[in-house]
Amino acid sequence: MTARECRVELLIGRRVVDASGEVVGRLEEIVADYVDDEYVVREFHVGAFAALERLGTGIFGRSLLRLIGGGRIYTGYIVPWRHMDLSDPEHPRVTVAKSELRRIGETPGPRSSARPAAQRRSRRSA
Amino acid sequence: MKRCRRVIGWITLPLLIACGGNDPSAQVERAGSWAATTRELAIERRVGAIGRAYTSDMLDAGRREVQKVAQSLKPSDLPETLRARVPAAVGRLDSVIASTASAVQRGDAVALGAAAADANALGDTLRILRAALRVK
Amino acid sequence: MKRILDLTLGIVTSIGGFLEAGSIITAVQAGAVFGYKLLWTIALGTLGLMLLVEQSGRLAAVTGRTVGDALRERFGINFFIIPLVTGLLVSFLVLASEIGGVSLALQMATGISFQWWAMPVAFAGWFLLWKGNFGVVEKGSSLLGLVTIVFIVAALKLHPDWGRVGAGLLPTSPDHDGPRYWYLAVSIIGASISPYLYMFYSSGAVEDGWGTDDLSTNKATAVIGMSFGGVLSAAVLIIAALVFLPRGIQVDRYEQAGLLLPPVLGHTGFVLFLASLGIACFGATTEITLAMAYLLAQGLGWDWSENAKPKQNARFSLMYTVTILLAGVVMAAGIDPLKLTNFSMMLTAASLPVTVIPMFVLMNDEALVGEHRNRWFSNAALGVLSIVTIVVLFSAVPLQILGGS
Amino acid sequence: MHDLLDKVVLDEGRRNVGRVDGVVLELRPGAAPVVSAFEIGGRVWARRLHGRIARWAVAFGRRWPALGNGVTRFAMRDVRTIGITVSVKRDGRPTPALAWENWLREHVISRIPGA
Repeated sequence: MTARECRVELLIGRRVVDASGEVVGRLEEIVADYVDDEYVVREFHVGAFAALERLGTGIFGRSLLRLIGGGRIYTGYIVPWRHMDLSDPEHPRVTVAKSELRRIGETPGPRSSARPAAQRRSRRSA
Repeated sequence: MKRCRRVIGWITLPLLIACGGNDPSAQVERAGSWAATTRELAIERRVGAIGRAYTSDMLDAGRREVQKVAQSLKPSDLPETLRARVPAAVGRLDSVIASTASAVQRGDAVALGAAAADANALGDTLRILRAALRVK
Repeated sequence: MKRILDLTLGIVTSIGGFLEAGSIITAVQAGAVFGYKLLWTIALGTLGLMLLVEQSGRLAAVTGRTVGDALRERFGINFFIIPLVTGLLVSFLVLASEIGGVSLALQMATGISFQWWAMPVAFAGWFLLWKGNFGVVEKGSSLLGLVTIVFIVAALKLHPDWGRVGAGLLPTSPDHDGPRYWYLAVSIIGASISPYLYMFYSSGAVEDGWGTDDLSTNKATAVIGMSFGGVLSAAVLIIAALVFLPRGIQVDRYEQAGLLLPPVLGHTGFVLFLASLGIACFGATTEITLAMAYLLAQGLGWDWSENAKPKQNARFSLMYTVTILLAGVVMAAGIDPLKLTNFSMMLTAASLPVTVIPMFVLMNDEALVGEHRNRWFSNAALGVLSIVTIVVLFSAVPLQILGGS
Repeated sequence: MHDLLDKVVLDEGRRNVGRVDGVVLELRPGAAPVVSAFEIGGRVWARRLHGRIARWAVAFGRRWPALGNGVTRFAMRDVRTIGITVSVKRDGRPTPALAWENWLREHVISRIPGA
């Protein structure tokens, strides 16, 4: 492993806490932009399924979460890369308080990861 | 570990108990069904509608099933008045199936006709016995 | 012209695909014990299948992804592993009971026990897959499947009382043998809505290169084809109700079903019953083997086209080779075909939620299917179906215990 | 990342190499993380399920090295397009992902007539 690497597929679904240790939600999506030949991470989307928090990480719990959570219809927070501490991939931490985070759907920006299957967009999200 | 034990329980349970219960009226109903099957086999074989190999196979299978019914019918399960008549009827059915089978081997149309009639009569008796059992 | 050819072949495929050991044998048992009472389960199963086939066909036509692809890509391996494992397990049991169906048809014709026929049948199925391509498998087994029309001829010849047949279409509760009634009801639903059918259908749509202009063919194939299949198994049930019920014959052994047609059509009835059982089950054998190989290959990203030579996709061809021969061994070991068929149909019914509910999410994902996503009607119907499958799931084990034998 | 994870990977000969079983993020101090590569392999997706299954996958790999599906890593630089499938500008055949496809072809499938 060069520099410091971590695995996206093991991050997705992990419970994310903020600076004060309060649960923000589960990491659902990582948005990266294609900038001069590199896919640079712009932000993380943490889905807040309050009701489903207790599903836990057993195979069944995570898969049920993926079935329901996999959709785009969730509420949650947008965490810019600067505020996401991935030093311990098992427990991703947000370096600021939850209240300071922008909620998904608040800003009119393009829907986070809706990517029409067919067309290709100029700013490709990976 | 606890979750695994529960999962294994779920899987083995149905397999173990899939053989089904053996209350007397169901057993007599099965015997009645085989009486009717024997009758149908005799009639269809007589007009050559079904194959010889098929008919004798079915009759052998029928005898095995009827013998299974006979073994599972415990006198204690049967009410007093029927304790003698039910096993007797099942026994007669076994012999009717045997005579049908030999008639098929010999290709004897007349014997097949008689066998069909016997099976039919037995079917009615068993139906009456089953009705009596269900009333109890 | 191509459109009409596609349509007819589609319908023919669904006839061959729909009727198989499960649907025939469960319908015979249902008719023999409960007369027309269980017709509504065939109708429910057929409607459910129509819904799922149409939607999986639309998914394939719009996105070029089969159900297997979409389940993996959309929900990730965490969820996909569940339909994959249950799908393979359940389909394997159904496959063994199909091989059992063919072997028993041969036993009834020749007198040689079905255990001897199991491996030759599995080998013949493998040979057809190894040498043939998708077209041969799909069209061949369905064209031969047309012989199953004998059931409609026989049913009409018996002049059923259409009023009571109609009454049978309404859900009723039984007056006797409650557990057995519901056990057969669940088995019939499992026999009609078999996941391998719409997995096979969506893989076929992708292999035939369907596009959005094939959507009308897809809808017509699903509706006409599946309803035709439904009518066939209803006919089997009606015949059993008119031939077995009055005579008091209950099907305890598979071979008793051989007596279904002779009283109506004499010797030709006997021969045609064996032919239709054998051919329908043989068609299902090849289709299930392929569907299982498709599911695994699509799930793990292997090349999976049946049109390619076996050498081109070694893992895919090895998968279907091992599967079909192993299923042959199971049947050669002499497991009671009737119990296995009933049990595998019950298990199929119990495993439905794992594939039906995700279809709900898939077909409503605008990012995936765009404006071809479900309208309110398909959503409502799929919602009802999902509820039915969940009820079936929870009633499966108790029913197996009570009504199982 | 939903655009990459679990997608089918096609090599330059449009052959199915496998699916994106894992995606690697390279963390750089003080700069935004970069998606550096993705990986294909049974061991990779087994790890996503559960520790125990991952250990079985590793053990399986060790016992049958020929069939053992090692891990194939493609750098993001090699990616040509990301759409319904992910196409890469490299030949997939020599990679571990297709190792046992090739092994089976030589040792098993081509031995059976008519393959």
